[in-house]
Amino acid sequence: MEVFKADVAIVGGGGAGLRAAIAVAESDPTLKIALVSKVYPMRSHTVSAEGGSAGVKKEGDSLEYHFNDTVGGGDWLCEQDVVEFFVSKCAEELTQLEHWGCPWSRTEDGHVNVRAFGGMKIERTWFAADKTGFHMLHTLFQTSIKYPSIKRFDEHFCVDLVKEDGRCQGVVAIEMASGEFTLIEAGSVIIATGGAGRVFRENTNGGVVTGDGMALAYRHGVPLRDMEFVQYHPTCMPGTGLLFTEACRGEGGFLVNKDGYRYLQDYGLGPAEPTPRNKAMELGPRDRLSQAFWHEQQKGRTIEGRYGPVVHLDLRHLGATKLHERLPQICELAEQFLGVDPALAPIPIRPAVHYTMGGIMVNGLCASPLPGLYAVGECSSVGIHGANRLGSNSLSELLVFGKVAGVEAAGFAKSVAPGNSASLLKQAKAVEQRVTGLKTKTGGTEKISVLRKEMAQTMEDGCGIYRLADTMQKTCNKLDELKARFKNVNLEDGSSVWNTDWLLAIELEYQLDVAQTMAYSALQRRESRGAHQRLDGYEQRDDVNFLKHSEANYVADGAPRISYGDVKITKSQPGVRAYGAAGEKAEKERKASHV
Amino acid sequence: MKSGLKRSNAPIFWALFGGGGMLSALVGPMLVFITGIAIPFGLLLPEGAMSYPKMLAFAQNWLGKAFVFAVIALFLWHAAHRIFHTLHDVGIHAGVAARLICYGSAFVATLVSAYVLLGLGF
Amino acid sequence: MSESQKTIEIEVLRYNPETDQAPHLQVFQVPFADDMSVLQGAQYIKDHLDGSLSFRWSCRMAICGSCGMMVNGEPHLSCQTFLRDYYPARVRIEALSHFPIERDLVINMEGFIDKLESIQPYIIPKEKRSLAQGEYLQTPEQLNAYEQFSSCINCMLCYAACPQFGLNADFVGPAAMALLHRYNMDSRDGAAEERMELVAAEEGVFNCTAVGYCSEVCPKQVDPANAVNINKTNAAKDYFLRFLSPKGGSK
Amino acid sequence: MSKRRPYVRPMDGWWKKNPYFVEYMVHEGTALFVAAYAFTLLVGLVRLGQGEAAWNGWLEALKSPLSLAFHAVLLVAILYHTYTWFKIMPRTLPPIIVGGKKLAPATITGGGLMAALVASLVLLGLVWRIAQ
Ligand SMILES: Cc1cc2nc3c(=O)[nH]c(=O)nc-3n(C[C@H](O)[C@H](O)[C@H](O)COP(=O)(O)OP(=O)(O)OC[C@H]3O[C@@H](n4cnc5c(N)ncnc54)[C@H](O)[C@@H]3O)c2cc1C
Ligand code: SF4
Ligand code: F3S
Ligand code: FES
Repeated sequence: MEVFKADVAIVGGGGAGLRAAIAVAESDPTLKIALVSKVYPMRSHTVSAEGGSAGVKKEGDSLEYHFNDTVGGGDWLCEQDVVEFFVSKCAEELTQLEHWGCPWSRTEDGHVNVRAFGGMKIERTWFAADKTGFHMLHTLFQTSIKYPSIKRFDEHFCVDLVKEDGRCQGVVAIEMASGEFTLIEAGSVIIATGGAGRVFRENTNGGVVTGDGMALAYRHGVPLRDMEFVQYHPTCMPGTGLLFTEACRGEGGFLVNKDGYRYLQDYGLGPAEPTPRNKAMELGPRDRLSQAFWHEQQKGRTIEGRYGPVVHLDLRHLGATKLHERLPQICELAEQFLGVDPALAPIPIRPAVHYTMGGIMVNGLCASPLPGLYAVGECSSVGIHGANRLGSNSLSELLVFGKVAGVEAAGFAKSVAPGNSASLLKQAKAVEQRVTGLKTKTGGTEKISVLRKEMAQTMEDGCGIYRLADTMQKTCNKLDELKARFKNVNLEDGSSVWNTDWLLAIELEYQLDVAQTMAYSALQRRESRGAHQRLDGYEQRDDVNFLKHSEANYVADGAPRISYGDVKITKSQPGVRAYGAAGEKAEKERKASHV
Repeated sequence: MKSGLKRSNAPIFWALFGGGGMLSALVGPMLVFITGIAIPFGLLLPEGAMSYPKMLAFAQNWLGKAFVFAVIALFLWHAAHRIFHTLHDVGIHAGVAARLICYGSAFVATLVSAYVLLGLGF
Repeated sequence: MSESQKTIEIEVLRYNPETDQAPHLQVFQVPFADDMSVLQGAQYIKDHLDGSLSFRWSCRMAICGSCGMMVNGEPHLSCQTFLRDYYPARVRIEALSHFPIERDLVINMEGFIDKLESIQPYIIPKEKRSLAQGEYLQTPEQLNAYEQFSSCINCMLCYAACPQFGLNADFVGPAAMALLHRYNMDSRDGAAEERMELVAAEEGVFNCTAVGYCSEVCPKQVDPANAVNINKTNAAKDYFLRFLSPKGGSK
Repeated sequence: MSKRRPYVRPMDGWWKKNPYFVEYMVHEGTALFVAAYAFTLLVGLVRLGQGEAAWNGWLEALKSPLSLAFHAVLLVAILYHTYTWFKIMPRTLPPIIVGGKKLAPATITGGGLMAALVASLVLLGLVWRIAQ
């Protein structure tokens, strides 16, 4: 087995992993960095983020506003001290990216431009046309090339962590091109493997978003926090789940039902005005918008499409010129996949799974309870998204906490003595044997594609926009069953070179673990908060019992054990989450009561 | 950046190729028409337009000389460059030999035309 | 599959280095729907007909650049190429041309990555600026000068389209040149001269014979042929000017 | 030991496999005709240098039907060269900004063809004057 000795190993070459790698390299150029990614970094799913990245920029905006939007948007399940740190660093990090070459869209006088985004009081979303994630990722990737201390392991698939003396000391990865194993020894490890949206059927996520890192940490005893909070994005393509960015609404798009009626005004988001107003109507938060869709469907006011009910995203009034200038990628998507020209016809849309708010439990410095193990990005739960993430906060999270994770992991790596290589190698060989067993064993009868489909369907059924105890219970049972059936899986491919059948099986096993944490955490949260909404007697938020983070703990060969942890409240006491005119009124009242 | 990069000498040939390509694109068809069709067959232009005294005078004039030289030499350098690359395209990488035949003949032709033009006097 | 279900034949170039001497074609019958992409066709094969088929994909929305394939001999992103444009005829999919095949539709792209790294694809600032000084000012016009070249998704369709790259794998090639040009044209950057060394080298722009097919197939309208050819002029200028000025031009 | 064995496909006959490449080869092929024409002129020039009789012989040769056919072919080929030369031009020029907007490729190609037309007419006019 190949062995590489690094100071810091980073699993994940998306926005978070790359930012962390650069931070390590800049903090100490003598540290050796191993950057492991199962796809070439620029293929990571950060690439598909369209809308933008939040950071206070405009006159009249303030850190306090950004803080309030984030904490309120997260239904007060945020770590407020972490949010405070986060909002204070966003603009600086986005400026850093500008210095590295990110082609931010500009105002006429050459400054970076900002746009409106859902749930944000003031325009503070930095954007690069409608390819923000693409430009951020490519900028980070290309900048990372500048640092000789970053050794990339592209298309290396991480299959396990190695632990010794109670701390994480490296990772084991498969070189996909050869099927051979590599042990990367490291003083500290950062997991930046992204979200897990593909455990659901209809989702906006790329094929690689399978929760690998979450499952890895979880299996090594690190809790997954707040996993029941899964964000549905309200404007997705029926069938494929592909996303039409929130910027469509930021630019002034309307959501209308089958009668051409802007139905959001019926759900406390009004009044309906012709131009976008922040935190109202179409610019309300995602959970509310997705929920409104569900209600419209119950009322029979949605439109029947080929893939089930849809509503319309109407952009026609923006005009062809503006559409092509500000939303070129949206126009392209609609035309190619749906045959719809947004300038001439409304786009059929529906909600789809988009983002996992929860993840690997870490403190504000990205450190997990397992010494030497850090996590950052969508796979982590650093505490800024609470029960519902605001669009454009997560790209900023990658930068702000990517840097933190890098600096912290570098510091940790320097503070520890080198590990016992012989013992680590022995562990890695055991991992190799176990993982290879999956493809060499015979006599299985289950097909991974079948198991994967059943998993995605049951997650959709039980953990959708609205949830009920009995369907969630069914989902939990089904997942238990699928895990049992996975043991009997049969691979069609026993080869070594680019054996994707094998890798998909490993991913499926990760996904099943992550899905379980979501379903079990959801079942046990008997309240409605943010993205977790119940219709079985727990329709209200319950701050007495559930102003708590859920923590899913791994139990070998069993269901996860769910425990609860405190939420850090500093300046913002839980209040009513109100938007539109009601929200403005509520805010005035809050202000008045403060003086 | 990779070290040990060797600067390519292509710009010389490329510039000649480009010049010839542009000149032939601009006036090539009309020239062919004039010298090969119109004058020999008395279409549009009188046959006498290319009579010996007229052509001699033309070739003894500075500008005329330059024009004739440019046309012959640049056309050939253009063609040589393209043909050389096409040989490479179809898998004939004779290298030195192909290079010699293509650019060599352009070179010889250039010399010959210069020699004749100068010999015609001013 | 019900009888009324329409099907389409997808012919796939298969290659398994452990068992095959050379690639060979294999035909699959795939249920057809008119909104189905070629990628979805391949996924159907993998999920239902032959789990050993290997190919790269991720975003499904033409932005990650993973899923390039030859579709009936032309380079395409399989996620935004639709079976309806071929139905009812058979479609043939193959690994991207001009690259070594690792397995089935998976090519070896290490050479491309080396090229990408060789062009110094990052800002080397003209004048340093601290974070406290805020962003560099860049007008929409200045942004426009390079934006097109910055939208390359590294899908390598242009390499699969470029015969000169096929004939000489050392040629830096269209996408890497487009990226190089992107940085040279960025008002914040000051290293155009350093990058000129590669432009003018034997691996550089003069391998291009202006075939132009690279730009034709580019799914993001990067126009890499333009970047390559503008740099021929730049390299030629540099070549001749160095005789004029003692300092002019790169080494 | 790695089981990788990357397979490199041969390039034989690549230019036949795609209509785009066939067209490319055809327009590259126009170079043969450009060369042929240049050689014809070179022969003429040499004959001119050899004196009046030689020159007249060359002129006479131009009048043969074979020469006519040859020049007709040259004309077609070089016209095609002109067309493709300007067709590629938008890809080879730096962007031309007019009034804040990039000039459209068709405009550049059109402009090139116009320039060729003008140059040809000027040439024709000059020859006309010489002939008088
Ligand atoms: C369609 C879409 C649009 C979005 N738009 C926005 C937006 O406008 N604004 C915003 O703020 N957020 C947006 N988001 C969310 C945001 O893009 C993501 O949360 C964020 O990009 C995640 O980045 P990451 O670095 O954590 O993970 P990713 O970019 O997903 O990277 C994960 C990395 O981990 C690697 N990896 C995973 N598993 C393994 C393994 N087993 N072994 C080795 N490597 C592994 C992968 O190769 C990859 O490099 C959007 C998300 C989607 C899906
Ligand atoms: S230039 Fe175009 S075709 Fe080439 S890699 Fe970039 S996006 Fe793909
Ligand atoms: S196809 Fe190749 S030859 Fe040049 S114009 Fe494009 S790089
Ligand atoms: S799957 Fe990402 S570009 Fe096609």
